Amino acid sequence: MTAQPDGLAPTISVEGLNVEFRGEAGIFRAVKDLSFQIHAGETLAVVGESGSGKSVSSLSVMRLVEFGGGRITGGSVRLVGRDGTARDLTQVSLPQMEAIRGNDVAMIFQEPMTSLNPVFTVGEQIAEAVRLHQDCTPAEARAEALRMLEKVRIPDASSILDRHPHQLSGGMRQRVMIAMALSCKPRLLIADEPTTALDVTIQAQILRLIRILQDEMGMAVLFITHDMGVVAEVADRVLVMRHGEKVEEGTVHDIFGAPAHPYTRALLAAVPRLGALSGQDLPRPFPLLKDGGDYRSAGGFQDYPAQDTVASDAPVLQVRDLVTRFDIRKGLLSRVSGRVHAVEGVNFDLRQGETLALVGESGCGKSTTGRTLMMLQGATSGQVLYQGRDIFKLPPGERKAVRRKIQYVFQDPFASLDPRLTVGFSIAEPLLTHGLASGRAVDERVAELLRDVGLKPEHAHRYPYEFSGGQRQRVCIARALAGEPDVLITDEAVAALDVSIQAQVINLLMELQRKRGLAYVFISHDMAVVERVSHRVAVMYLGQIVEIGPRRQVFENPQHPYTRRLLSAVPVASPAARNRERPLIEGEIPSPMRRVDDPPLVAPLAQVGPQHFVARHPVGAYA
Amino acid sequence: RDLTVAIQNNLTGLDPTNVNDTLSQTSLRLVYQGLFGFDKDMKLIPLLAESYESNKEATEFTIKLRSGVTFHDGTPFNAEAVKINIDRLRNPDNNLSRRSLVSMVNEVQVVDDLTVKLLLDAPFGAMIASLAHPGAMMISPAALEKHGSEIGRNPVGTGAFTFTRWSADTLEVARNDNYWKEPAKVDNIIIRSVPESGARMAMLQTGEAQFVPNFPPELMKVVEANPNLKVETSPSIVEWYVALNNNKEPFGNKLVRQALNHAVDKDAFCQVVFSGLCTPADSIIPKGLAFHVPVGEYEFDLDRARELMAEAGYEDGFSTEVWANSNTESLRAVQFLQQQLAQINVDVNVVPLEAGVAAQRIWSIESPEDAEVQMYYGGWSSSTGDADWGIRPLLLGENVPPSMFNVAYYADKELDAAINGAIGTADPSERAAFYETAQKLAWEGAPWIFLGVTDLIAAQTSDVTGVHMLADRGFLLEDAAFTE
Amino acid sequence: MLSFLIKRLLGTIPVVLMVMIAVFAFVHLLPGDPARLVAGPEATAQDVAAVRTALGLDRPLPQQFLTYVGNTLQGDFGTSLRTRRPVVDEIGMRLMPTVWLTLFAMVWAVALGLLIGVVSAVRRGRWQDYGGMILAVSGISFPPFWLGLLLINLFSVRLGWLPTGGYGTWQHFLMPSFTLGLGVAAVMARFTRSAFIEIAREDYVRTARAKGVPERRVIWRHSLRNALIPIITMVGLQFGFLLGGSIVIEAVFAWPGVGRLLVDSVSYRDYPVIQALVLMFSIQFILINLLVDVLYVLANPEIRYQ
Amino acid sequence: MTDASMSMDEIGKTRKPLAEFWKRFLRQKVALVALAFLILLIGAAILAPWIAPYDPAAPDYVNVLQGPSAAHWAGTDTYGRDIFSRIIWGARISLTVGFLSVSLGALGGVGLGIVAGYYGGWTDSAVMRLCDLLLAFPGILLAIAVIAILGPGITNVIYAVAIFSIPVFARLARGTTLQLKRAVYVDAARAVGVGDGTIMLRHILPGTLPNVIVYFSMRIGTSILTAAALSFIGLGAQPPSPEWGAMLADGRTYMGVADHLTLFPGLAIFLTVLGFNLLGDGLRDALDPKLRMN
Ligand SMILES: Nc1ncnc2c1ncn2[C@@H]1O[C@H](COP(=O)(O)OP(=O)(O)OP(=O)(O)O)[C@@H](O)[C@H]1O
Ligand SMILES: Nc1ncnc2c1ncn2[C@@H]1O[C@H](COP(=O)(O)OP(=O)(O)OP(=O)(O)O)[C@@H](O)[C@H]1O
Ligand SMILES: [Mg+2]
Ligand SMILES: [Mg+2]
Repeated sequence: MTAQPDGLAPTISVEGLNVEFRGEAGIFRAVKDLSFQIHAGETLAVVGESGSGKSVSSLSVMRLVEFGGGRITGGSVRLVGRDGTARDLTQVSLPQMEAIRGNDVAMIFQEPMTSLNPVFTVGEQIAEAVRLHQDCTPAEARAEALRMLEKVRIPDASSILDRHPHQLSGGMRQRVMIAMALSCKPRLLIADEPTTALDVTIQAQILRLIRILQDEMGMAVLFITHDMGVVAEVADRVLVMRHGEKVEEGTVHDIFGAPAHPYTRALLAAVPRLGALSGQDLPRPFPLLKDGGDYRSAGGFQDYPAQDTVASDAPVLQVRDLVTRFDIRKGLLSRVSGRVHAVEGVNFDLRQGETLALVGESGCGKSTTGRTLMMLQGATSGQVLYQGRDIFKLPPGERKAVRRKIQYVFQDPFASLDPRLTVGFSIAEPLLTHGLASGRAVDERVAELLRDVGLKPEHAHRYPYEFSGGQRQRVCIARALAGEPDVLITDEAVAALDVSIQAQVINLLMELQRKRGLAYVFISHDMAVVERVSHRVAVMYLGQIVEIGPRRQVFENPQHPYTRRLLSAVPVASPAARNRERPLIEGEIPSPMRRVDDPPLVAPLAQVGPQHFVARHPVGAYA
Repeated sequence: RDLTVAIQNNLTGLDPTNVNDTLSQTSLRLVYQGLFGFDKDMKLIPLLAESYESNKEATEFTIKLRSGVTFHDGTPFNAEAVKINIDRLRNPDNNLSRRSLVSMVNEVQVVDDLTVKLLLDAPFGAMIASLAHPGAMMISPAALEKHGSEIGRNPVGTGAFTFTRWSADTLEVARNDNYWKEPAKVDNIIIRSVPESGARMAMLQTGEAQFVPNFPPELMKVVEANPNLKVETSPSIVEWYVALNNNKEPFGNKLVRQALNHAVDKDAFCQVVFSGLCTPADSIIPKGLAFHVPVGEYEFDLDRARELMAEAGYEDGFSTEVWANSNTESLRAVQFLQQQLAQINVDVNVVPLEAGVAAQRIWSIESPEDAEVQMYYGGWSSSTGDADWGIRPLLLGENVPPSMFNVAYYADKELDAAINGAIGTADPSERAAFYETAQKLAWEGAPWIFLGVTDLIAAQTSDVTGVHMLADRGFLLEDAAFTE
Repeated sequence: MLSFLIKRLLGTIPVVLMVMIAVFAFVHLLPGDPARLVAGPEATAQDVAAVRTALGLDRPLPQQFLTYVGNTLQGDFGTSLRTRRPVVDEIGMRLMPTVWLTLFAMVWAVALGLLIGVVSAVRRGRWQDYGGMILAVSGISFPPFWLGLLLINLFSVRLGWLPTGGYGTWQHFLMPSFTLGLGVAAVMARFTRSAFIEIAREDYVRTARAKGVPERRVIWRHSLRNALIPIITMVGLQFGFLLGGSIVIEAVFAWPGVGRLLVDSVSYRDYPVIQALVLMFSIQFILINLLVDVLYVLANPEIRYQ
Repeated sequence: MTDASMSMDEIGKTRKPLAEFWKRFLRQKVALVALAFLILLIGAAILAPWIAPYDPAAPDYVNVLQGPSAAHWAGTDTYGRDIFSRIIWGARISLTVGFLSVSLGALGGVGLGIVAGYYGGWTDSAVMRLCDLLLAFPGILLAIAVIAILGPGITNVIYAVAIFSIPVFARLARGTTLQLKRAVYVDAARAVGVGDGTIMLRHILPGTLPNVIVYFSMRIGTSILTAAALSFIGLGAQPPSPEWGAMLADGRTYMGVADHLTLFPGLAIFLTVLGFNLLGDGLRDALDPKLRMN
């Protein structure tokens, strides 16, 4: 299946690319002398730590970096267009670029939440891309948009078509972005973390979809990711970046089999692998490089013991029959035409020092559960007890105190930081709000928190837009930790991080758990990470928990068919294991949206083992 | 051809007995006529009347009517019509705002078809002048019957023009071909209200309007420079003055009042406020009114003023305030006064008053003791063209607000006697004697700071003749014609 | 949406009642006796009293109020104290000229304002930007009477192209609507610029470019739609203001609109006309506000009204 | 493995938003020039007794309506008063009225608007209907009411003009608030336990400011002209105290005869409004951290 570089000219060939940002602190060189080529049908994966210039390079290829204040100061980007002519994109005028963008090159952006225009329906946005580059009527464009949405396996695609981005979950938005980029069948597809927000099953679908289109159309793909499993799955060749420079490039087999550069080796070492903890009950931090982690000093890895942090059985947080629904209104009369059953009869306890992972496919209600626990979203019914008290019924004064104790790391780091405030101030905000520190102490605490999450103290007075995606995520974690909470809900908190930082942040979270007995609700779709961190796992599907139990039980002895499917879809970080046949979802993709008079069936879970419960009633496709 | 006249304000209604502003009244002269009226020199002339006689005591007036006159709707004009009109106006139940013009009439007798006799309950020498007022113009009895209270929107008179239409800002009338005099020479007259003086000027320049009465003096130069336009100035019967509240110290002191009169340079006043189109006052009534006599001059003499002030015990001056309507011209005038009086250490605070507020604080007070006014700047024009209405409402001791307009709260027995004496007779020479006395007394007593009598300016295109301004700021259009 | 509309419309009833109470209290609190003002400068106390009775102003206030509310609810706004014509006629014949003038002025002002605003934002910091600003500032600080007279002098007196004033053909609209709209255009331009700058760097704008959307469309469709909220707010407000009639422009161009009527009515304390006008203005504002809220939702679906 | 690609070497300090704002503002050159001009103007107003060449109220009937000359830079008016001196003195009143009234209006209006937009529901309805009420009341009526209640005087002009401005600022702030309160970062602040008041002040208010500033700087000109209109109905500054708007309106009858009567006060208003607009742009840019890059 892999298209090998033959005699033909590469679809894209980048030579000596240099990109700069001019700021007050002088000129910042984000990309230095970068060169690579991608042939038709070939996939180049770009990996590297957060902030290493991956996104900036790809934006430069699109000539979009100029709109963000950057400048291409050298090098060439030669692209072979549809018509077969090669052009240096750095020399093309911006109006000429308009015809090239979306048509010859398309891009999927890293931030799904903010990359869609909030005022247009997603259908319109995809159809526009179609119409711009293909000669077709609006109706045809719309049909094409629908087809693309179905291709990216969005449930209930025809109704999604008319929804606005804010009504979609993170993963759904990401799929919309993908549909938009693929709709024009570009020569070169740049995918910047395209599957970060997606659960493994959908991720597998998308990766397959890209692959199929690639084969059909001989599309070249530049695939940016930090998930080595995905790299192993999709890449023909891999390019490793660091500090704006290429450190290593090679075929996927070479890179995984015989990494030459120490940095590459360190990177691979940090990759979480599913099954690493099989046979063990307790979570265990990632092994990290010794000596503060300089990969050149081959000091070997520091292993950590498993940690047992659950001290008592007394729960800090109890969720009882939680239901959250959204009414979908339609028409002039704004009648409720349907209801999204985002959270439906969810029950769980969380004990001090415990990590409960919440996994499930995109749109199954994980974020909504989190937001409801945070009182950011009103619950339709049910109770949430913190230390035995119903938080929905607290007087305002106590509510504030409880808010400090339960913290949330939002799924979308960029959107959750006030663009007008320095990140330092955002991190300091909980401290100031709750009077936890004052004066100099605030600055010190902020610096400490930044260091804790792997950033530098001086980053405090930067603004959110000046960070890369992973850096912002860490800022958000720092802010959540600032209030010294008891319960931390992390919504895909490490999804945007490169593996090394991810390992670090997870170890940090676990260390805090050890020291302070923090309890986590860990929302994630990365099963390997979930395996590392969690004591217990809850699997959500269509708003309901279909299986909940100790992590070892759920992972090694999955009872619900959906759990089994989820586990089997996890990509393995080894090119040898690729192209396995995966079970694909067949038929109608279930949607949490239902008619008003048609609530889903909710029944108590059946116990199948110690603390291990599973749904025996039909949920969605699983009867 | 049509004649377009650009005026300043909107007309307020078309029932002459029930409108109070000069512009509406004067515009209605196109459609309506009274028993008497004024010529362009503001001289009283008979219109629908041919002549009149009165008894010595001025309590009986016999009026002979013109024959062969019909209203626009064909109703004949006769004594019966006069009776209906005057009875309607004087009937308190009708609540017509011009009732006071004929409220002294006790009975209207139809002597014959063309003779009426008015019987008054008290002598009233100015009766005929009152009948010349537009408020006493004759409305078709048939139309009154037909339209009732709607007559204010459907005017039917005997005038040279018949009513065509009245909208928000435009009154249109058409030539009355059955006019009892020679029919008018223009087909239609359109009276449009254009508030901004610059815009009225522009209309003249473009020929959209041919006649602009009450033209602002500031723009004289522009008109004079344009060969297609001309201006006509004539003295008005509007006199400007500052009433000094005699009930308030120090204005109760005649010396102070005279000092103030000496402290104001009237020539400068005319120059600054009216661009020179004004004449310093030489009596309490303007020259244009019947029975006016020039009685003197308070020459601009600061030394004399200071002397008088010292004599009155105010060598160090005093502070006071002057009230004025809040329009540009009045403000200009009071600012001028402020400067002038400052020369004799009188510190004047200018208080501009919005129309409603002025009505409240000056005219609608409950009793004279409540009056807060100290100095009031204003102008007066006697719409009857007679000395009576120029003096009595303003200076008769009992005529203080709220009943009338003696804002000076001036009460001088001799003056009162002279004014009342004049009313008590219809004999012109006797009246003249009374008014001469009154004017002399009032001038000497200086209840006001006498300022000036303004000139009227009307601008027109050069191809129009026969359009005139009247001294009371109204206009005459009946003889309008285009030269060609 | 419809239920929202209905709810809002029902919600206006108490507001309208409040307006009625407020305006009644208000006109009666104003210093100045309408009878005196209507009777004219030469009226004697007797005349004034007659007028007062004729106008029914001698009745006790509560009684006057009840009559007012009762009549208003029946759609009877009374007769003007000053002209003695029905208030409905007085307002009726001036309403359309005001409405048309406002519409004319708004349309071109919003169009021009958007254009200048967007150009200023896109060419920010360059001469186009400063040019736009100077235009806008001129628009707001040129007193309208000055501009109006200037235009009249140029187009009517010098060139003879346009009538100096009055209400009639489309030529009559040009100068007044220009003068009236200039301030709006100025405000629009500044607002558009500001809103636009906010939007220009959003991620979704980048997405649009990445799709290959031409720059023009990126600006006029993708960015502008998002910048609309403050713009709509402003359009709504200005529209409301203009519908109140512009005293100065109506005076300069002899435009028979409600602005002059209001001024005349206030200086004559013509209670029924003032009351009816204020009631009308408030209903206009409420309707426009409602429209603005609806447009908010259309412009930005994230905003929802419960 | 800290991120070494950062080349910032300053020691991190949690700068307060205000300090950040100042730092950025000081970089706006055009705005600084505008600020300097306005300060100059304010200085001139304060120092009017010393720097004005003539007494603004002293008439000179020999020299009425003179055009600009060496003796009278901006000519003389109908009383022969020196227009230039009157403009300098007039700055006292006009600037005070223009600035204070709009500030009061903005303060009240933005506060109300944010609260209304943020809480929504009946608070929103109540505030907005109140605004409708205020807007529906024609300006002159309100103004006359103000005299009726408070009596005439310049302070009351300020109140009156402020009252006209409140509903506009309220609407404006509410519109943006409706949009901003949906932002995830507002949720994030709420999740951290930040109170509603602080959220409005810290996270929503700055977002509304760009619009508010734009309107503010435009509104100053309008206010100066409104104040003039008010002084004509007897509510404003009392003659002969010079005031730009009143000078303008006063001079209009002389248009075509003595244009300098309107030209110079008009110019004064224009430059002031321009100054405030340029300053406003600078402030608005300083509020927007993203703009640092260009
Ligand atoms: N608009 C900008 N202005 C200034 N610096 C920027 C800008 N955009 C990116 N950078 C800087 O450029 C560097 C490269 O950023 P880039 O977004 O390419 O990182 P990345 O490799 O995509 O990281 P991640 O995996 O976290 O997304 C980072 O250090 C970032 O801080
Ligand atoms: N404001 C809203 N209005 C209507 N539907 C909503 C709204 N917010 C979320 N939903 C719907 O609720 C469902 C659950 O969304 P949620 O954001 O909780 O998913 P998620 O599990 O977090 O998914 P992801 O992993 O993609 O973030 C989705 O179908 C989504 O479309
Ligand atoms: Mg990136
Ligand atoms: Mg989510």
